Amino acid sequence: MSDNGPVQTRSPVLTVRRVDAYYAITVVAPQIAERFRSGQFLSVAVGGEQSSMLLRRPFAIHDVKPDYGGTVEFLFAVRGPGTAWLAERRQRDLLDVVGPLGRPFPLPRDPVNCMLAGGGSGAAPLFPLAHALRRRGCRVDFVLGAASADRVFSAISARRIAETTTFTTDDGSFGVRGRVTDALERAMDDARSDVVYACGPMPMLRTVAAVAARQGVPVQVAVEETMACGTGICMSCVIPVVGEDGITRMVRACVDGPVFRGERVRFDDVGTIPFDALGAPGWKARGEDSADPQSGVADREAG
Amino acid sequence: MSDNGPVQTRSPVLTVRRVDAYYAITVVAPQIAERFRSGQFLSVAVGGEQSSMLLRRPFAIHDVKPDYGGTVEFLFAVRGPGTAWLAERRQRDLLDVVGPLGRPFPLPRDPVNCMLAGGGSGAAPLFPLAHALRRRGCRVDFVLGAASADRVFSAISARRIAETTTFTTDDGSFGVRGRVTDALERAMDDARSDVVYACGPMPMLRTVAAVAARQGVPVQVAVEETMACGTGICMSCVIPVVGEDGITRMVRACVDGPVFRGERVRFDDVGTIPFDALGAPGWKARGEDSADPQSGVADREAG
Amino acid sequence: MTTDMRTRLAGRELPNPVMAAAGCAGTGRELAQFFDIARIGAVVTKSVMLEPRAGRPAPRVAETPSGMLSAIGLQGPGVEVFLQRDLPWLLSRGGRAVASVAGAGAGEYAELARRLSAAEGVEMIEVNLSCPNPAGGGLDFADDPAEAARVVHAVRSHTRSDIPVFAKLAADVPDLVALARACVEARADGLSLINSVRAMAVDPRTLRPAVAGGVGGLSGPAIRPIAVASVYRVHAALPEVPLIGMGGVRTGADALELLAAGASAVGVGTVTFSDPSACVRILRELEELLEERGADRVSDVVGAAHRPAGAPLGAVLGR
Amino acid sequence: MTTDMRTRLAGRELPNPVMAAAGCAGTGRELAQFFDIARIGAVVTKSVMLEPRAGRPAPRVAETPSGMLSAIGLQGPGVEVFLQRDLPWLLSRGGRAVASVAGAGAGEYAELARRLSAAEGVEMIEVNLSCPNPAGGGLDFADDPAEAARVVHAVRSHTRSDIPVFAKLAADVPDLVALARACVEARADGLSLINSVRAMAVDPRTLRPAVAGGVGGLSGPAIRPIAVASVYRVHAALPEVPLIGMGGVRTGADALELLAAGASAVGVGTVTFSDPSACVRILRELEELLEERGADRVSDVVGAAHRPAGAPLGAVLGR
Ligand SMILES: Cc1cc2nc3c(=O)[nH]c(=O)nc-3n(C[C@H](O)[C@H](O)[C@H](O)COP(=O)(O)OP(=O)(O)OC[C@H]3O[C@@H](n4cnc5c(N)ncnc54)[C@H](O)[C@@H]3O)c2cc1C
Ligand SMILES: Cc1cc2nc3c(=O)[nH]c(=O)nc-3n(C[C@H](O)[C@H](O)[C@H](O)COP(=O)(O)OP(=O)(O)OC[C@H]3O[C@@H](n4cnc5c(N)ncnc54)[C@H](O)[C@@H]3O)c2cc1C
Ligand SMILES: Cc1cc2nc3c(=O)[nH]c(=O)nc-3n(C[C@H](O)[C@H](O)[C@H](O)COP(=O)(O)O)c2cc1C
Ligand SMILES: Cc1cc2nc3c(=O)[nH]c(=O)nc-3n(C[C@H](O)[C@H](O)[C@H](O)COP(=O)(O)O)c2cc1C
Ligand code: FES
Ligand code: FES
Repeated sequence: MSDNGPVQTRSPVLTVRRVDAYYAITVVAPQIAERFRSGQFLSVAVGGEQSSMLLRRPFAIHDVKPDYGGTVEFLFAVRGPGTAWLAERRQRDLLDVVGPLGRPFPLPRDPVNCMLAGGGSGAAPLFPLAHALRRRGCRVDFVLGAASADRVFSAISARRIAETTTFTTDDGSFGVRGRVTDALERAMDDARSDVVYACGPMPMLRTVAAVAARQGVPVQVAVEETMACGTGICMSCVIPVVGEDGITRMVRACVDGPVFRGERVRFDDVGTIPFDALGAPGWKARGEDSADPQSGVADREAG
Repeated sequence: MSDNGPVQTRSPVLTVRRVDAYYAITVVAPQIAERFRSGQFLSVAVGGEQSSMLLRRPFAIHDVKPDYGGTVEFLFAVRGPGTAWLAERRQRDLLDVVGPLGRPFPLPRDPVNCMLAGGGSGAAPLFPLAHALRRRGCRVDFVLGAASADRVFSAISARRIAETTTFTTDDGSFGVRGRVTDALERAMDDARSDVVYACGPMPMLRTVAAVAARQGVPVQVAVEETMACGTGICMSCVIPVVGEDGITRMVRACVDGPVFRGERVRFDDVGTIPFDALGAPGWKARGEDSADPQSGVADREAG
Repeated sequence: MTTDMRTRLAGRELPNPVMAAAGCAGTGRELAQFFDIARIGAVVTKSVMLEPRAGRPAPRVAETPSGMLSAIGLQGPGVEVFLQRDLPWLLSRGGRAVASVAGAGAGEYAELARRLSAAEGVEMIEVNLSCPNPAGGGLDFADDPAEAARVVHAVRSHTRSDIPVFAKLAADVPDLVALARACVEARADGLSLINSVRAMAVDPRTLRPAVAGGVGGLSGPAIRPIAVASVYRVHAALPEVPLIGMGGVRTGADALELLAAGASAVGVGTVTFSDPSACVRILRELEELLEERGADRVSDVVGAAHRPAGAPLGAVLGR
Repeated sequence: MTTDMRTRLAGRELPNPVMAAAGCAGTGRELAQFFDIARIGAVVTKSVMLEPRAGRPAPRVAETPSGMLSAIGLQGPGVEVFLQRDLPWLLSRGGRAVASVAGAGAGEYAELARRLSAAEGVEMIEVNLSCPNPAGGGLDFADDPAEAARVVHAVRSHTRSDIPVFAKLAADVPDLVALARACVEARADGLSLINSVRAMAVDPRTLRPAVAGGVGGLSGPAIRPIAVASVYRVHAALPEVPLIGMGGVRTGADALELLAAGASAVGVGTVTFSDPSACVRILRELEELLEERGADRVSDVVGAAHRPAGAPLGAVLGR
């Protein structure tokens, strides 16, 4: 219906590849490819028409190519029955895909130094971002972490794109033993980072945001919340975010995010309704404008 | 657990073929093949592990071969989502199959003349029966009917096995215009049939049973009732059948059938609880033995 | 043959009987990315409350077999923002708006009804008597016919007289038919059946309740047979009362099931989360099914499952 | 580490908590073709009545999303045949029999309980207060706590004192907790939750009810979240009362969900129709899950979902 909004397509599978602990599926989806900007995700119906699995599965878009009119790739780890079903897809199967969804990463106007930090499969959206940043003349550095070597995401392409790449694994099987956030501060110093982009589990994002705050550097985080619709209609994916007006609102990760300014996300209060959030029990309206839960979260300039 | 009871197997699909309006699936299932006797059926789980379709789909076993240790073939028309899913199976997919289920056709001890009457896909169980009868030296004749030419079941193999074959179609597109039962009496006269075997929709079975009764010839019918379990535990598939003791019982088509003596089935009362059925409202127990709903339905000698 | 798809609900005519159910259509804007919202019968709004409301903590949803458990807690911006921002937008796109209302007591409901029915363009009011997961507890009016009647009466009295008031009930109440009757006696013009069903899931990894609220509402195809039974029972008891049926509608055939059980219109809820254009697809499928059956108009099949087997229905439908 | 799988139900010890639910195990003979019935905790019989009973007309079942609608009408041979034929066979195979009983009034229930508990080998009596589809109507005791209590009291009084009596309740009753309490006050030793849920389907081809009875009972995974909520609520209200949880259990993880909600044993019903060896598979899966979590015994996880997040449970389960 609109030209840059999401579309729903029946997309043929072009390839299903195993990449270490992950699967990579590429589908032909010209309209999604054409609209895509880095940071956005797609959602896939799983299990076929008579599936008992009602909800779509969201995945970050990892790569977009012009082949066949436009293809889109996503990577995933098998986690439950939905991803297990996806891993069994074969070439030419049709997938019901909706995308691109969510707000993209804001890109800096100037050629600044960008630090990209990713944990596990959460790193996926950083790769198209890295390419976009490079096209703008930005310096790109990576810190990628995972539980073990086979879960480090796209190490080779990271090395190809980035000025420097730091790897961390929990078990020390690859790169530095430890967590992304252990290596981040040092990497940022070395790279003289002007801005940080981060994707991964909520606790990692929280620490990355804290590190960036300490260094006085802006940070953009892409969050993962349980999503029922991915299109903004169900209100299942909310997290507490502070608006420009200083008011905390429960905003939808799927359409108001998944990308937020790190300092705006109240990480410590994720999974709660902060007492001072708009509309929290006991909260009192202060005027009509601030009562609009959408206002004040639309700012997303970076750098 | 027992040597001739049904087994549950994960069977690889060997072939999926289109045969006119039907699909034929052959699976490797040595234990089912080995136990099979004609008239029995199998049941297939549809839609995969996360399917919303809870119930197995029952299909008559159409053929059994010794290849790969033992294969089993069933034929089906796409009717709803379960059969649509089955039609999309490919070689090497695994199917969850339970079989063989139900009581087989009783075979005559002597080499008598056997008339086999089938309607649509309901004719499937008649083919292994025909082979078994031929091995016993019986004469086999077929009357096969369907809505249209492409729904006449295995016309060629019928011709190969049988002495005579009569085809009927509702639209006259193949063989005689009309119903199986229109052609049956004449065919029985011509073939001097001593016994009739029939499979197909309930109204057809009713008429076949009436024709056989008129001619004073025994008749075995294989019924199709909605089945939830196919193994005798749910009591969903009951039809009113008169026992040897003259008492009508609601018996399970899946384990007490699907093959019954035609004159024992109260066709006119299918879909009801006849007032004189054991345990019907108002019915009074006449003694302990007759109160056993299983007794009296075990006789199944033919010819 | 084309079927006349118009349907009447207590004097209001809708171009077709497929509605987006309350809380499952966002503000309308989100769905409008996928289809023209003017094409469906109506959009029922997320239940509007007087004040902004933050709802329940996350996780708010969990997937269950053919269903979904949710505990959103009626998060919303409040009536003011609805009237200033959401309603005008819906109308500007040619959408027909049914305003769902929820309050902490009869007074709040009445106030909402008054303000909403005073606004131009609200087609009907749906009184949500049945949401199982308000953040602060206390929306269980529906357990008590007298309390429900009081709310309905207050709403009806404060609603512009030409705007029908529908009471939305849950299926898991002590006595659905008694409750329905009480609402109708309190002058509800019709009933919406059903809301989600009280249910729960435990995360087998953490062994803790899967949604933060503990108990939530079960919706989606899993509950369709409960919705069909509810519509059937209420239509049998109150055949003159127009019903909007909902609960697990995924296909046109599902919509037909609810119409045959006695609904004059059908709401599509959870399935929109998995198929954003579900409403228009279902409308198209329903239209095809009705045409195949030779139905002249939607009302030919409304309540069909109640007619004695065979004769009149068979005649109408040419079978 | 191996988990001790034994579970106690009102003084009875079962080797493990997985039971075949009433009406879903036939006489035991049919399932014994697929697995050794001595391996599961117990086999609950189809509800036994005094006289043979023909049940409802066909069609008796319809498939629904992740569920099944059924209206069997308690077809069965009567208590005499059960005692002479089915019970001895079950015992001869080492099966543990829980006798489910259903009658037209407290007197019949009591008579059944007397005869069944006098027989050697019945482990427990389950009082079916909740079957929604008796052929003649009238089994709706469960809608009224006083009536249910009367039946339970009569059964308890006529049952051998060492045999526990469990009352089986439906979820869709006016007040489940009140009903549960009434049964316990009438000296039920435990409760079985839940029976199938009143529901209906319409055949979209004929537009007639899909099962002959019209309304039937919905069972299978679709209702699991309703079962979990019921067990959770009753366990919260009556933490000392042993519960047998059932409703849509398909996997070991599902069984674990019900245990965590508060059940001490779990019944497997409808899923046995689609997977005849479901009971033993579920038992194996449950055992693996408990071992992964480092549970010493089943009771470690019973009611786990009620404990405050984090501490004691986390400790027990080593997470
Ligand atoms: C915006 C976004 C982007 C994502 N991108 C990726 C990606 O690029 N690669 C990748 O491997 N995974 C990604 N995830 C996580 C991915 O969606 C889940 O791993 C997947 O849904 C699991 O489905 P399942 O059926 O296999 O697992 P189950 O655990 O059985 O799923 C059950 C339910 O929980 C939801 N769920 C489970 N895990 C998550 C999770 N981590 N986040 C949100 N919902 C979850 C599922 O969607 C489903 O509704 C992303 C999640 C979000 C929200
Ligand atoms: C003993 C027996 C043997 C059969 N043999 C064959 C065969 O060899 N070839 C063939 O094409 N069909 C056969 N059928 C019918 C076949 O089982 C149905 O066509 C099939 O189950 C339809 O499934 P569906 O999901 O495609 O259709 P749907 O109509 O969507 O099925 C919905 C439900 O109804 C049941 N059902 C639908 N049609 C029938 C039916 N005719 N009989 C029983 N249950 C039904 C299904 O099993 C399922 O539970 C047999 C049925 C029985 C009972
Ligand atoms: C996430 C979600 C939010 C809902 N919000 C509302 C609401 O605000 N008001 C209301 O009356 N019903 C609400 N409902 C109930 C639906 O309108 C509908 O009655 C119910 O979900 C059954 O239909 P379904 O199975 O098609 O979803 C909500 C349901 C869901 C799943
Ligand atoms: C076909 C069928 C027959 C049943 N018969 C009985 C019965 O005789 N007595 C009883 O107490 N429950 C009976 N039940 C209910 C089950 O025991 C169980 O409580 C219910 O189906 C929920 O569990 P499930 O979802 O695992 O099937 C029956 C259920 C089905 C589906
Ligand atoms: S997932 Fe539905 S609003 Fe975000
Ligand atoms: S299908 Fe279950 S008893 Fe026959």
